[in-house]
Amino acid sequence: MPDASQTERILTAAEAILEAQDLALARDPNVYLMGEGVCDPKGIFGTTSGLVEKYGPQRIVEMPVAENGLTGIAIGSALVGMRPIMIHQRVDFALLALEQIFNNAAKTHYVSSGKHRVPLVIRMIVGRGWGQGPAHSQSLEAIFSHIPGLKVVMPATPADCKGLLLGAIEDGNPVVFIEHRWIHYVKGTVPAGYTPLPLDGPRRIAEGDGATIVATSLMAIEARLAAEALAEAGVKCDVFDMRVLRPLRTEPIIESVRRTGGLVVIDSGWKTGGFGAEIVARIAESCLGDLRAPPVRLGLPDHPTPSTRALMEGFYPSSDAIAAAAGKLAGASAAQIDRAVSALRQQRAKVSIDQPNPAFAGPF
Amino acid sequence: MPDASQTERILTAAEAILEAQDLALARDPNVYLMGEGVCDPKGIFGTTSGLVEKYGPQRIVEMPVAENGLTGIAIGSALVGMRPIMIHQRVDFALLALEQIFNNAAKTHYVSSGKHRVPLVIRMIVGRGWGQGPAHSQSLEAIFSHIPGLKVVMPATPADCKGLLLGAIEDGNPVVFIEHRWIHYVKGTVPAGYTPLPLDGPRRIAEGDGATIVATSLMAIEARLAAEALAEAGVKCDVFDMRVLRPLRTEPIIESVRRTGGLVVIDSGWKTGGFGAEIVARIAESCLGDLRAPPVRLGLPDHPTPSTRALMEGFYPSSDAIAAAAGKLAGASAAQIDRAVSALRQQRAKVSIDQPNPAFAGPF
Amino acid sequence: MTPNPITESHARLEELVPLYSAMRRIRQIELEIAKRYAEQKMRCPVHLSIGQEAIAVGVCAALKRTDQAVSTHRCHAHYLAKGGDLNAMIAELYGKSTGCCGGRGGSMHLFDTGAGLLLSLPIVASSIPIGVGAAFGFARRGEPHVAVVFLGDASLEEGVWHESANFAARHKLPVIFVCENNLYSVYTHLDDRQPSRPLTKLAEAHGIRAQHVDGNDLSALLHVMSEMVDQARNSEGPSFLLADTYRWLEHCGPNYDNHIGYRTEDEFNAWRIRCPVERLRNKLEKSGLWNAAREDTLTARIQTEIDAAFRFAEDSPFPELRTAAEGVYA
Amino acid sequence: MTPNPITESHARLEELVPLYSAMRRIRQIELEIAKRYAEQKMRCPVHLSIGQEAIAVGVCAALKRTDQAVSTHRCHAHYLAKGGDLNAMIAELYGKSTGCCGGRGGSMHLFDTGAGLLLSLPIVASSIPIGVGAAFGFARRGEPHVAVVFLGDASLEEGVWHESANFAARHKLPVIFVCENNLYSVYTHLDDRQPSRPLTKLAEAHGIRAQHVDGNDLSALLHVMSEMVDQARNSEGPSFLLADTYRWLEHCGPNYDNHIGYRTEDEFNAWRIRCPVERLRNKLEKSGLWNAAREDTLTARIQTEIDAAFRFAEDSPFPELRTAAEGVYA
Ligand SMILES: Cc1ncc(C[n+]2csc(CCOP(=O)(O)OP(=O)(O)O)c2C)c(N)n1
Ligand SMILES: Cc1ncc(C[n+]2csc(CCOP(=O)(O)OP(=O)(O)O)c2C)c(N)n1
Ligand SMILES: [Mg+2]
Ligand SMILES: [Mg+2]
Repeated sequence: MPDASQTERILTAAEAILEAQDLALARDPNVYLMGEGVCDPKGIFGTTSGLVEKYGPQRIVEMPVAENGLTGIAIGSALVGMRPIMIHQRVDFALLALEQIFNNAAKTHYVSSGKHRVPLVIRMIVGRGWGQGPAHSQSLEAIFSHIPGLKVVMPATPADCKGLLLGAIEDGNPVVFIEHRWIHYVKGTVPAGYTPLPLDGPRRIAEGDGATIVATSLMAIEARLAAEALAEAGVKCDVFDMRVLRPLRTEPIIESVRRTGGLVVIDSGWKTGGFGAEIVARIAESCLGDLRAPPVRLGLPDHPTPSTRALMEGFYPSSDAIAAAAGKLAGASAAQIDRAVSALRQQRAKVSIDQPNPAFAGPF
Repeated sequence: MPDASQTERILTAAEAILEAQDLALARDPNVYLMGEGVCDPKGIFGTTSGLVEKYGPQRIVEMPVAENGLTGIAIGSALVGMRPIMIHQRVDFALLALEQIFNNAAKTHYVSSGKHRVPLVIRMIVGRGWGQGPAHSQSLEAIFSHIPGLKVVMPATPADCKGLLLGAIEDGNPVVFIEHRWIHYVKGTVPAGYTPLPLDGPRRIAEGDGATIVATSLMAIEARLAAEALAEAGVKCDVFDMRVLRPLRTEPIIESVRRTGGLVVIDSGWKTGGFGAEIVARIAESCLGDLRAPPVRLGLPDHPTPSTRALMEGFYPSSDAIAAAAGKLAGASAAQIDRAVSALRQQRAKVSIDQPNPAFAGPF
Repeated sequence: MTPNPITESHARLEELVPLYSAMRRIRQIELEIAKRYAEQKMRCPVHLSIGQEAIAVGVCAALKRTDQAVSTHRCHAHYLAKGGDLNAMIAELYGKSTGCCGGRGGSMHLFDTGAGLLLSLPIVASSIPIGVGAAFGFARRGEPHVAVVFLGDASLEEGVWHESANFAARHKLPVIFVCENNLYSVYTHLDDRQPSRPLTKLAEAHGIRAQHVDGNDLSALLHVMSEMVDQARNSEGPSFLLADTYRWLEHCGPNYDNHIGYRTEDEFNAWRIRCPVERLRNKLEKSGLWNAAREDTLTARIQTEIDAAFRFAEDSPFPELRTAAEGVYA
Repeated sequence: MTPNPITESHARLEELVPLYSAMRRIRQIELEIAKRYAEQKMRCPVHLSIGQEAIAVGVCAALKRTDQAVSTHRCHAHYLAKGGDLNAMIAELYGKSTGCCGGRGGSMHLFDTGAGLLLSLPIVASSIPIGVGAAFGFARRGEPHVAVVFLGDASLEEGVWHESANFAARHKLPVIFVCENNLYSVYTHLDDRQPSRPLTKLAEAHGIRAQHVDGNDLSALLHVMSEMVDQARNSEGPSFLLADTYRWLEHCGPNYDNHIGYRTEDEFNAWRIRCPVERLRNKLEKSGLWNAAREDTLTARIQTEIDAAFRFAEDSPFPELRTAAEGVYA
C-alpha cells in the first residue's frame, strides 16, 4: 500500500525512468547503461542526466554509433553476468540491430535449453511531431511483439515507467521497452523507493459496460481522455492500458468484451499488420458471439510519416476519434457522442498538432 | 490464353524462378542479380544456375557477406535506373538489412513526393527441416507486410513463381519475394515466354461453401491438400492462396466468408502477431455477422525453431490439422473429418517430418 | 596528424572568388535559418553547417551537375553547393508543397536529382551504400558520372560504411567518400567513440586511396577533390577524403551551446579563428581579389535572394491533406 | 604476403605432442562424422573443419578453461579444442536431449560455458560482438578471463565485425580475434568478395595489433597466440590473429567437392600437402618424439572414444515433444 507521502510524489515519466535506472544501478553492480548520448548534457531527454557523474563512465557507457554491434556486445556481456540497459533515442535506430535482437537476444535461452540467459533491457523511444518525418517516428512494437523470446513493454504512466522498467531490469529475459517521446512529459504519482512491477499485462484504467477500449502507451492516454469525455456525456467504457505486449495476456480484455460487447483497439504504429490485429484476432477467437458489432481498429494509415504538419491531421489516432468509435459501439446517442467529441476537440485545439505541449518549440 | 503446348510445360518452381530471371535479364539490360552464391556451382538452389555463363559477372554479381550495405547499394543503383534482384539464401539473413529495406527501399518514393523510384526485388528463402534450427528457418512475412511502401509476395506454385517474379521485376516498387525452400521442389505447369502476372492478391484454388481457408506459400499447398481430402469426404471448402500480402486485397475472402460463414487462416510464420491476425481482423471488421463460429488461426507456436526433429511434430501446420479445423467449421461429421484427416496422415507418413521429399538427404 | 598543405598560384586564387561567394551564401542562408527558427515556422529538426561550409563548396566545385552526391542529416550546405534550389529548400523546411520533397521530408531529406543531390537521409550512414549503389549503376550503365558520399565522423562507426567501402573497392567504383570530421557525434567526442588512430586508415584498410585535408581550407579541398574526381572518371576506383572541421552551433537547432559542457569555449575559439569563410576572404583580400565593397554587394545580393526564398516558402501552399496517403507506390 | 616463420626448440616441440594428439582427435572425429553422415541420423547441416584443425588447437592451447571463446557455423573443432564434451557434441548432431543444447541447436550451435565455448552461431559474424561483449563483461566484473572470437574470412565483410573491433579497441578489451582465412565463403573466393590487400589491415585500421600466421603450423599459432593472451591479460587490449588455412571438404556436408568447379584440384593439392596434422607429425617424428606405434595407439584410443560417443548419441533419448514450448523465457 502506498502511504500518503508516496502518493504526493509527482514526477514526469522522464524523471521516473531516471529514478528507476538510478535505483537499479545503485542496487546491482552488474547493471550498466549503454547508449549514444547517455553521458551527454542532454542525457537522453533527461532520462540519464547525472548518472555518469554518480556512477562513472565504466557503468554509464557512451556508445559509438553502431547499433548492431553494440547490441551484440550487450548480449555478450549479459551472458557473462552483466545486466545491460541499452538505449536508442529512436526506435528507428534499432532497425539496424534486429539480427542481434531477434536471433541472439530472443533465442539464446531457448536454444541453450535454458543454460544461457540474456537479461537485457533495450529502451527505445518513439518520435512524434515537429517534423520528425519518416525515419525518426516509427512505432514498431508489432515487429518486436512477433518474436518469441522477447518481452515487449510500452508504459503509459510515470508510475509504470518506473515500476515496469525496474521489473524489466530484474527480469532474466531480453525486454524491449518502448517509450513514446510524448510520454516523457506526462506527470503523475510515482512511489518512492525500489518498487519493481511484474511484467504482467493489461491494466484497466477506466471502467464501464459501454465498450472495451484497448490501447498502448500514448494511445492509452488518448483512450482515457476519450473515456472521460464519454463518461461526462453519460457513457462509460472499459479502457485497458496494455503495458505488456509480449508475453500477451488477454484474459481481462476477453472478460470485458464479454460484458461490453464492443471493442476498439488503438495502435501506436501502423494499423495494417499492427499489434491491434492480434488483439482483434484473439477476441474473435475467444468471444466472437459476445461482439454486438464489428470491432474497430484505429492506427496509423498505410503511409510513412510525412514531415510537414500539413499532412498530419488525422494521421495519429486521437481522443476524439476514439470517443466517436467507442461511443457508437456503446450505443450512445448522436448527441452524447457529439458532446464528448467536441469537448475533446476543444481540448486538443489548445496545442498544435505537432507539439506534445505548448511549451515545446523544437528542435527535436 | 495458354495454348496446348504451354500447358504441357512442367517445371519445378526452382526452374520457373530461373526462367523468370533469365527472361527479365534478356529483356532489360538494367536488370541484374546480386546475392551470395548467385555465381556459384549450386546457383541458389539451382535458381540462378547458368546465368553467369550467359550474362557475365557484370550482371550476375557475386556479393560479399554484407547484407545491409549491399541492400543499400542495390537501392542506390535502382535510383539511377537499374533494376536489381537481390537474393538471400535465407529470410533470416535479411534481418541485417531491415534499416535499408524499411527506410530507404520502402519510403523513398513517398518521401520524394513521387520523384524517386526503387524498383528492387529482394528474393528471400524460408528454410525448413533437416535441422535448420532457430536462425535459418524464419518466415518473417508478418514483419515485411507491416511496412507501407513494400510489396510482399509469397508464391506457392511454379506458375506463380515465374509470373509473379516477372511482375515483381516489372513493378516500380520494392518487392519482397519470399520463397519457401520446399516450394522449390514443387512441379507444375508453367507457361512459356515472358508472362508477367500482376501483383494482385489472392486466388481461389479450391471451391466450396463449407468454410474459407486462407494460406500462403507452402501452407497454401497444405490447404489445398486438406480441401481435396475434405472434398473426398464430401465437404467442399474455398481455399485462397494469398500470393500477395501487401498491398493486401481481401475482397474475395470477404465474399467467401459471407458465403461460408467459417474462416481458417494458416500462417507460415509465428501465429502470434502473424499475417493471419490481419486477415482475421479484417474479416471481423467486414463481415462479423457472417461468421457462424470463431475464426481459427493456425501457425507456428510461440517458440524458436528447434533443430532436432523430435521437437518438430506439430510445429508446422499440416494438411491434417487444416482439414480438421476447416471440417469442423464446415459442419462436417466426425466421420467425414476422420476420413479426411486419416487420408492426409497416411499421405504424410511417407515422408519424414524434416524432409521436403523422400529424395532429400541433406545437408541443407 | 596534420594534413598536407597545398600552395597556390594567383590564377588559381581567382578561380576561388565564385567559390568564396558560394560559401558566403551558404553561411548567410544558415544564419538566416538560425535567426528565424524561433518563429516556429520551420517545424522540423535543423542541423546547421555553419563552420563547415568549405567542404561542401570545395567538393562540389570539382563535380559536374550530373554527378550525384548523397548526404546526411546535416545536408543544407551540400544541397546548396551542389546546385539545389534555395526556394525549394526553404519551402521544404517550412513543410510546403513547393519543397524539394513536397514537404514530406523536412530538413534531413533534401533530394534534387536534377542538381545532383540524389538524396540525404537522417539515419547515420544510411546514405553511404546508396551513393556507392549510384556509382555502381553509373559503372554498369556506362555513364561517366561520379558519385560522392558525404559522411560524418560518426558514420565511420557504422558497419554499413565498411560494407560499402569494401564493395566500392572490390569493384573499383567511381565514388568519392568525403568525411567531415567535426570531432563530435551529437555531444560525444570522437575520443569517446573510437580508438586513437588516423581515420584515413579505415579507408586504406579496404584498399581505398585516402587523403587528409584541412577541411576549412577551400583551396586545398578543391585541389585534392579534383584529383580524386579525375581518378574516379578514369576508372581508377574510389577515394576517401578526410576533412577536419568544426561545427559552430549546437548539433541540432539554431543556438550556440558551448556553455552546456560537452566542449570548451577554448576549443570552439581555436576553431572559430580558423573560419573557412574568413580565411578565404583574407587570402583574397591580400591578393587584391576582394574588398569590403564587394563584400557588401555580395551580402546584399544574397540577402535579396534569401528574403525572396523565405517569402516564397511563406507564400507557398501546404500540401493538401487529401494527398497524405498518395504516392506510397509508384 | 607470407606470414612470419617461427623457430622452435626441442623442449617446445615436446609440448606439442599432446597438441598433436588433440589435432588428430579432431581430424578423426570429423572424418567419422563425414563417414556416418549418409546414415541420415545426424539431420542437420554440418560444416566440417578438416584441414583447419591447427588453428582451433593452437589457439585453445594458449587459453585457460575459464576463458571463453565464441564460434561460427564451423565450430566443431573449436568446441573440441576448447574442451567441450564429445558425447554432448555428437548427441547434439543427433538431435538428442543429451546434446550440449539438448538437441535444440544442432551442429551450428555448440554451447558449453563450462568448457569455455560460450556459444557458436550460424549467422555469419553474429557471434563477433558476443565475444567482445564477454570481454567487456570480464573487464567490468574485474575477472581475469580472456575472450576469443573465431571468425571466417567472410565475417570480415560484415559491418558488425568492424563495429565490434572499434569498441574492443576503444575500450582495450581482453579479446583476441582469430580469423581463419580458408579463402572461401561457401563457393566464393576471397578475390570475388574483397579487394586485394592484407586482411590484417582491417584490424590495424581500428588500432588493433595484428599478426599473420601460417594457420596450418600449430607451433607458430601457439607462439603468437600465447603472446596475445598475455597482452590481453595484462590489459593491453585486443589482438587480431590472421591464420591462412584451407577447408578440405565441401562447405557444408561430408564430401570432397573439388570437381564441381569453384576451385581447382591443383589448389586443393597444394594445400593438401600442407596438412597441419601431417606436418606436425613429420616434425615430431624427425625429432624422435613420435612414431608409427604411437600413432597406432593414438588412433585406436581415439576410435574407442569416438565409438563410445556415437553409441552415447544413438542410445540417448530424443527430447520429449511436450518440452518443445518450454524454456522460451527464463
Ligand atoms: C543509426 C542512427 N543512430 C543514431 C542517430 C542519431 N544521430 C543523429 S545525427 C548523429 C551524429 C552523427 O555524427 P556525425 O556522423 O559525426 O555527423 P555530424 O552531426 O557531426 O555532422 C546521431 C548519433 C541516427 N540518426 N541514426
Ligand atoms: C548473415 C549471413 N549471410 C549468409 C550466410 C550463409 N553462409 C553460411 S556460412 C557462409 C560462409 C562464411 O564464410 P567464412 O566466414 O569464410 O567461413 P567458412 O565457411 O569459410 O569457415 C555463408 C555466406 C549466413 N549464415 N549468415
Ligand atoms: Mg561529427
Ligand atoms: Mg572462409
